[in-house]
Amino acid sequence: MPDIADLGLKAKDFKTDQEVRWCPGCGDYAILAAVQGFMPELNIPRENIVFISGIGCSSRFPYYMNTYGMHSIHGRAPAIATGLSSSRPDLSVWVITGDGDSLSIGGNHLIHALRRNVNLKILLFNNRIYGLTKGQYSPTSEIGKITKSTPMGSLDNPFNPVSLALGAEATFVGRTLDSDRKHLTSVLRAAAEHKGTALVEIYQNCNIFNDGAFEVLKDSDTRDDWIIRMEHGQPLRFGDGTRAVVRDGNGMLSIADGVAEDDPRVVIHDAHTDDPSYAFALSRLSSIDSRYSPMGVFRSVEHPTYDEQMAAQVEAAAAKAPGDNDALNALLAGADTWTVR
Amino acid sequence: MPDIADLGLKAKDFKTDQEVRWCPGCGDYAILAAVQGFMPELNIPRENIVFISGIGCSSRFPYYMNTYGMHSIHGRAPAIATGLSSSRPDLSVWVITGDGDSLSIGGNHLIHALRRNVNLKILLFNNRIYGLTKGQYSPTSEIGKITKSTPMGSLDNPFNPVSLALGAEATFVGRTLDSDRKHLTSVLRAAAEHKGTALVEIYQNCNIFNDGAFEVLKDSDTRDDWIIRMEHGQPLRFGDGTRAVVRDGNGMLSIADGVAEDDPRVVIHDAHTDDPSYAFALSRLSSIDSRYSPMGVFRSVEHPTYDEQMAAQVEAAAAKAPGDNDALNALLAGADTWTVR
Amino acid sequence: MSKNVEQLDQVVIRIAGDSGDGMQLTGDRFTQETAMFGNDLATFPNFPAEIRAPQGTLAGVSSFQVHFADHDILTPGDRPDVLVAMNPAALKANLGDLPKGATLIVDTHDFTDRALARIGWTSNPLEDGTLDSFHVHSLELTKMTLDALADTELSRKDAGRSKNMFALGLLCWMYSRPTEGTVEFVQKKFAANPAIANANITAFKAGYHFGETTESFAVQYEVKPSVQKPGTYRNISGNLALAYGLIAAAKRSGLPMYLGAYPITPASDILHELSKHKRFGIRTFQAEDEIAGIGASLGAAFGGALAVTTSSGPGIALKGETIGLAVSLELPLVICDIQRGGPSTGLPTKTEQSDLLQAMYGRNGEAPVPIIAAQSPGDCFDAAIEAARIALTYRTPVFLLSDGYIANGSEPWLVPSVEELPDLTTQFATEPNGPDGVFWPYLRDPQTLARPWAVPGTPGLEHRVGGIEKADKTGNISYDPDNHDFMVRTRQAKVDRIADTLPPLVVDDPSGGAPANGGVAGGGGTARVLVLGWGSTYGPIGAACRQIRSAGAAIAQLHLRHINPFPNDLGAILARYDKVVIPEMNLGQLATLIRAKYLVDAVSVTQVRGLPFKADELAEMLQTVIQQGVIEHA
Amino acid sequence: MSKNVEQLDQVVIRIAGDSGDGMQLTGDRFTQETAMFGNDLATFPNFPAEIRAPQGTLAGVSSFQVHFADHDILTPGDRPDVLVAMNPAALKANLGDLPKGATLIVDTHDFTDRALARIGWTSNPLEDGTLDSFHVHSLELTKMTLDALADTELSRKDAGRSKNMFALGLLCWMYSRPTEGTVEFVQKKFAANPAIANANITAFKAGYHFGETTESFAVQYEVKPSVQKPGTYRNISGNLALAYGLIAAAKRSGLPMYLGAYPITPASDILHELSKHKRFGIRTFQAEDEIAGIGASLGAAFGGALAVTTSSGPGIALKGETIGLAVSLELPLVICDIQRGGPSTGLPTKTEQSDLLQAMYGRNGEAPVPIIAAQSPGDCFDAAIEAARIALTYRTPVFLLSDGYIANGSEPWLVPSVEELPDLTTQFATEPNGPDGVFWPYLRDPQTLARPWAVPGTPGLEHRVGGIEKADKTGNISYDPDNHDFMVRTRQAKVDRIADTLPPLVVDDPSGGAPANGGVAGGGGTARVLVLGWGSTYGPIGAACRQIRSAGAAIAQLHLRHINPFPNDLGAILARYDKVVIPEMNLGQLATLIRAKYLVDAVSVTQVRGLPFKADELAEMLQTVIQQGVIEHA
Ligand SMILES: Cc1ncc(C[n+]2csc(CCOP(=O)(O)OP(=O)(O)O)c2C)c(N)n1
Ligand SMILES: Cc1ncc(C[n+]2csc(CCOP(=O)(O)OP(=O)(O)O)c2C)c(N)n1
Ligand code: SF4
Ligand code: SF4
Ligand SMILES: [Mg+2]
Ligand SMILES: [Mg+2]
Repeated sequence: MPDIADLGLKAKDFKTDQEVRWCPGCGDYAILAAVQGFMPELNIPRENIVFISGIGCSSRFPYYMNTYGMHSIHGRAPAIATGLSSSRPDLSVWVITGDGDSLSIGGNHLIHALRRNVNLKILLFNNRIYGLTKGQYSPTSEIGKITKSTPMGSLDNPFNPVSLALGAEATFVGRTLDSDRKHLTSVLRAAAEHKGTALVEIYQNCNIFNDGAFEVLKDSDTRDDWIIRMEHGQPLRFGDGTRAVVRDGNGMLSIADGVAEDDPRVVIHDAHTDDPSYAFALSRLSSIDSRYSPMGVFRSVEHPTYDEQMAAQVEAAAAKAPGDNDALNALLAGADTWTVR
Repeated sequence: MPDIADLGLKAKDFKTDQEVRWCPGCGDYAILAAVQGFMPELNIPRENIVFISGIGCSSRFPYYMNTYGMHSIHGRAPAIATGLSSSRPDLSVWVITGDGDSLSIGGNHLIHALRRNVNLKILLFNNRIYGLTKGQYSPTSEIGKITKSTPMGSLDNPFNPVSLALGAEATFVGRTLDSDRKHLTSVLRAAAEHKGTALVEIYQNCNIFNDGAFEVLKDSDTRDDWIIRMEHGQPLRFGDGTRAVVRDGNGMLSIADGVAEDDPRVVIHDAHTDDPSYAFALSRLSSIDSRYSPMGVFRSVEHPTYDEQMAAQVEAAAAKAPGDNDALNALLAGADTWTVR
Repeated sequence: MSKNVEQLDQVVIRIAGDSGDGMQLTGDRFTQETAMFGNDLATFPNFPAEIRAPQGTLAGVSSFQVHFADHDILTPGDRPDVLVAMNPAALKANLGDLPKGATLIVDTHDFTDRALARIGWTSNPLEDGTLDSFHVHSLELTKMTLDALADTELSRKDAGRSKNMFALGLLCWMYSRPTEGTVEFVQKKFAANPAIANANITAFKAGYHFGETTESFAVQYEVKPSVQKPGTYRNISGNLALAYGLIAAAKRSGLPMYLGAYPITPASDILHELSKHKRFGIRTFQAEDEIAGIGASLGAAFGGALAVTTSSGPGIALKGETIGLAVSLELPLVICDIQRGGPSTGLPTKTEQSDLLQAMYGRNGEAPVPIIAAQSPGDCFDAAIEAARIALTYRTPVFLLSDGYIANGSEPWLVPSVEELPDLTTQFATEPNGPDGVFWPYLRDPQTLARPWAVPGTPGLEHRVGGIEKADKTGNISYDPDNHDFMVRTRQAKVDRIADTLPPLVVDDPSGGAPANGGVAGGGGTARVLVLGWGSTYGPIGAACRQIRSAGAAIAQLHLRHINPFPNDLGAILARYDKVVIPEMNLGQLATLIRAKYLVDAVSVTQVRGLPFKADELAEMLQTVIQQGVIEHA
Repeated sequence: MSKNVEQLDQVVIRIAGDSGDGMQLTGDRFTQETAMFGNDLATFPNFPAEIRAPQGTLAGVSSFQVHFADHDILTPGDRPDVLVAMNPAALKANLGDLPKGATLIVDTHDFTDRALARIGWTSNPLEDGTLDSFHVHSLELTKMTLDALADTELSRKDAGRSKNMFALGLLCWMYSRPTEGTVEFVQKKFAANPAIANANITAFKAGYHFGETTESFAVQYEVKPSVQKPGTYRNISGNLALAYGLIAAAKRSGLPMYLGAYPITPASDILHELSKHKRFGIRTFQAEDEIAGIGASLGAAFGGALAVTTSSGPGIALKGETIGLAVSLELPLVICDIQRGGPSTGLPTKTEQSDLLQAMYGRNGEAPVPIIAAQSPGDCFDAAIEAARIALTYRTPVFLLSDGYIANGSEPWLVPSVEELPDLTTQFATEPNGPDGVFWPYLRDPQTLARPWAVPGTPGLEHRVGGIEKADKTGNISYDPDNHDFMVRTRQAKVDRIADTLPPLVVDDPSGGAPANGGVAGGGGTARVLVLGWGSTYGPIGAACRQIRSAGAAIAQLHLRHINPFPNDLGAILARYDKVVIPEMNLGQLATLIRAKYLVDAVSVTQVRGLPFKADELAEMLQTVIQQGVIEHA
């Protein structure tokens, strides 16, 4: 991390004059504050940072960030950001999206951005509901969800965004919580440090249409029982410390209670193994009511990034034979010409 | 399996009068023959079977099946088939798609069909190339692929269709090979028996634009070394039998050579575990040049299907209060009416 | 004290407050009471795109306008006679629309310096003379509500929430509205929470009694019921009527309905409504996007359902490619476009008519799709049935155009009886139709040019269809040049033939005297200018014409339900007038089609403000045309 | 033996065979030699949608037609003077197009009963008199090729593959074409495989010598070079010229180019070509679909690139919503639509002009996009540069329309020098432009109404843009009704103003005498009928007009490069003629726009056959119009 002193940016430097228009109590406020608070750490001039969003309550985000920004159309932000990042690798490009924006209409762009490993930081505000359109169920809503569009309950199995991302060859996947500023910031930091596409799922409360979706992870009485904090190199113990993620007999991951200090079955978290199977297994631990939620960085591995390689090909080609006017004149003429006098 | 004698259908009953228009030598011919050969086994009247495809060489398939069929538009077959299957649960609906059709433009519809578990059988003809448009790289092409659109080599990491499907909550995922009719048929059989969405990846040779992509799995000298045949309940041994899939120390799957008869590390294949982590781990064994390719059924678990549940809701609602003319008249009038005389 | 009662023939009331203040609900209730009372009415809800825009800001203001009268009316009214403003922002945002002498009821509770400053008011308008030209009632609505609820357990915050009910009570007294309905309604709505229910009812009654007792309201008003066509009436919004129309169409066609849709403002409510009525054999599928929504519908159509997809502009744009496939497959499909402000995301909660040319041309190749438009909230019901009729009869996708104005607005509606609705019974193909027992999916009905609809499950009719050009009759893939030319023209001809089944157009021109060059069908007047319209401008155009006529001039009005194809008699009618004027909430889209087809120098009168035309503004513009004959093209 | 040489002024040759027979390559080579020789020429490749349609079937026939002359020509010709048929299917599929007396060169090798039966021929046309009205050369091309390659190691199968080269050799002799180019070409192409290279060269030479020596060809023909404008020429196809035009535009604008595209016939070759030229700072991105393709381009445009997206009809339909966003963001973006047969998947490898109205209206809301069209293969180069100029100058998406006919067809092209191409230098915003140092992204240039282009990385100009309606100047979200109306009209005005920068139109009417009511700019003739066209019909219309003129009638031709906005002088020109005829390969899309805008009773002459107009057929249709004045509307 470059020395923050360099630019001396402050959180307030990232605020705009636009009035924030989320409902009072919306989890988006906390995320906005956390991001604005974190930005100075990047020590990147504001003009080199771009926030691109789709459509949704969450996607209003760019208007509130005093950087370059685009509030695009529903689901397309990853594609638009791919074009920007791959044509301008010098920029720090952030994508803001919701669970409907990124996993419903935008699902294809998301998984392709992940497999390409374009240098994007994607913040997925998951409130398990369509907020802006006033409360239909989303691809992350639990089965049987009663909403305006599903009066008898929804029928589709929800996506597990982390599992989906890992199935799509993601090189970085993290998860955090709107209300835990410290943790949120730490995951943003890890994502920012990652070269390539980083997906950060942020559990976000929509207090109007899906209030309390993540309450068990927030309530001080229950949260420690259900949050599995992942720190690279640390054992996956949680709760009072006797709860842990272990490898059972047939090698699968599961939760065990009352595990002894020295129990060899306890899994030591390794976010850097190249085989995504381990991170995938972790992602399956949590139940849809978000008990046993691993929080932190599931996976973070270095692969070549799309934008760098694209730039490299352009440079290599130019190095081999510069694309000057003469070159272009020669190209236009081609091999077979004839002259009329 | 119902007794084939019942309808007494034959493979030829499923042939149409349309001239098959694939390139001589195309792997699609073998798949067509295998499917036509398998259909009678279903013992379903032809009029209750529908084949729906997108666009691509492979997507010409429905024209050659003497059932109901639709050659739709690029990438949309899973969505169209979802509408048909969820409105007509009485039908046997099959989707024919290519790697570009299903994983490039159609990726979103595919993963949503999988998570919904609509009763569809999706046959993905994976030739790792865009055939119909004359040879651009596809989302399953290996990195560095030189094609018309990537003269300096492609940059994107390919999708592993099996991993992607498992990340998308697929309840059935299988893989087979165009040239191995017996195996292909066995996987079709398993898919047909599965209630819900079944994805079958079929490695298919495009002898014009990507010839030999799966040669190592076909060449009698090499295939046994690289194909890992998966049979539920059987140990994952292959090659001369001393090669096997084992759980290594930290519980991950890997390949071991010279494994003894009684080596406890050898994995016994279980396609029915509800946790997809195991199937996912299997899907990661193969290298992109398709060495170590598990073939057969990765995962097959029973979950409620979307079409049945949708029908159930409609029936439940009607049972509670039939939707007859009186009911509709009452609905139109509503609670607050006034009368003008 | 007893008060004198004054008779009015019509009143326009607007209630405005924070989007959190329940203005829409308050308006709905007042409307219901008014409807029950038997007035004719029209409403106009107007709210911000944000769910809960920030309190006390101009952006956060939500309003509801209702126009009711003892005679039939066509619009929610241009300028409110009465404005109820629940806070300073609501006052500032709506002040501009008030005519001199209007009545203003203001809740003074929030008129603090901070609140005023926040919206850029340096002094208090209640004191600085800003409101001199209005009858102002500055009331402590919030405080009175709190007082009325003092001895409940409710927190001040919760109690304060009932201030809208207090205001509603006051209005009900002022205009002698019945109150039982509201009491019942509240009891039902908050059945789960009696405390809240009682609080609301108490506040409602307190407001009513305050009106009775306070000095500040000297007179109570009465608007007599309007004389309407006999029958049973209800109040209905456009989206509800459209949903009901689709349900009725399904019932009358004997087909199961399948809706594939993705939520989008202002169309979502149709999905919400239809999802409630599974008992009628209706399946609603919330798809992953608009393309999957229409795709699933098309799949269901192939399977024999009455297939429907609903969306608004941006979503319709995404459906273009699949609509082209539907044209090529020749399967029935009703595509509902509830238009909103564009381009792009535009103004999601505002109204506009700017998708007409997208509906007409928004896909590749020659892909004609019939277009029909609804003209008022209640009319959405009939329009939906007509769209289904065309789709089923001609085996074609059909566009049904509505917009945010009529979708959310409401009016009294004469409730039809299902048995008397059009019979849409549809026959599937059951037998081979070709030589020696083969089935030809593209062998057409000589009359309608419709192809047979053979659904899976029918033995012997197995067939394949697709988006590649197909041979006439057999439907097999064909690259033959002449066949392609033939098929392109035949698909067009099929759509054009729909015109042959349309009833004669009816021109509205009450002016006496000799009919304009032998005009017929209502056009029997002396008017030299015809106002041609489509969709939700029906109300404003009609009201404007009335103003012009009562001002002594003659003007004829014609409103189109069918835009593609145009009715056969349209050309002759247009030719009868010296001038044709086309008001639209776009830059002249119908005008483009009319000019191209009939070479009539139609004059476009356009406004693209996200709001319906104001009748008096429109009347003025029309007057200019009648006088100068021309208005510069918009 | 020595042969006599005959002079011809022009010849049309068509080579036809199985799609596996290398007909396209053979045609290309003959074309190159002909170009090098200095004839004017035009080509027309025609092939099936399948990669390798089944051998020996009509569906599998692939053909290549080349028209070359000693004078300038406009089309590949209507009917071949010479047909080379490599198998029975090729003969049957093309026979219909042959004029009496045409020369037929047939490879008899495949004329077996089985092969004949397969295409429904019960007797052998070579013997049953079917071909009596032609000069038939029945030759054992395959056998002669095999003999020529007898002493190579090649299998019969591989050797047989060279039969197309044998045929090419024969043709080169017949028309006295140079041969060095082909020999070189083959050596390069098969450098990796000398055996194949030699086989092809041997076969080629064998064919040439066969011509020299055989009795059956008594005469050798000569077509003298045509006199063209001095300069360096090459042969070029439309897609190649379009790609080159884009590269040139990038170079002249000083911007990096970014192409976001998804493969689709017939546009894919532009992606292929541009991906080869990274050295010029060109990035090509093969996206997951068309929406991502244009999305990525739009992102790159935001970042300061010359952004391009390429597709055909179905893909363009998918881009509609994003094009609307580009209109709202007001960023430069060149959208290339290489049109093909529609609707839906339609006829992927055939040509059509049916996306014009989609380009004009295919998105939600009022979203005007400039449209320019290319009229010939070489013209695609200039059209691409003009599209880039408009996009960059006005900060707007621009449609560039081409089609399968000119995309794959080729013609001689006068190679320009980069330095003399238009200067497209573009200025990014560098300074705040608003009060006290703020930046207003929607403060417009008073002349062009273009907004400033401020790219990320520029300090002090940080700003946010989006698809929701925005306030004039500041660009902040605005729901204000008047602002919306203003912005809608301003976006339209910006596009309309492009017309002010367009050069005067030039009407082609060589007829002498007094100019039609004082006609100008080339319209100085006596013609009373104007043929108006756009896009690839330029050649056929021009050729038809020549026929009509040489038949003694006068007719004027005007071809449009700019379709939106129309040039300012178009209206006046149209008014000068008694009749305006518009030939189109659709159902009259330009006619619709012309009629709507100018109320001119333009007559549509349409064919939708997936093929270009035949000049003589078109001439006939035009004659009818000139005589009867009217043709029934298509
Ligand atoms: C093409 C298109 N389809 C649909 C919509 C309507 N729409 C806007 S946001 C949204 C979903 C919002 O949910 P999510 O992405 O989870 O964001 P949230 O509001 O919950 O933050 C929808 C359906 C749209 N604006 N554009
Ligand atoms: C909307 C749209 N975009 C692009 C195309 C062009 N196209 C047709 S098939 C295809 C990809 C074919 O690859 P794949 O799906 O792998 O099928 P294959 O031909 O290899 O069997 C493409 C890009 C199209 N027909 N429609
Ligand atoms: S609706 Fe929900 S997500 Fe949207 S702003 Fe309100 S609280 Fe936040
Ligand atoms: S191109 Fe490839 S996939 Fe297509 S038909 Fe030919 S061999 Fe098969
Ligand atoms: Mg959400
Ligand atoms: Mg493929």
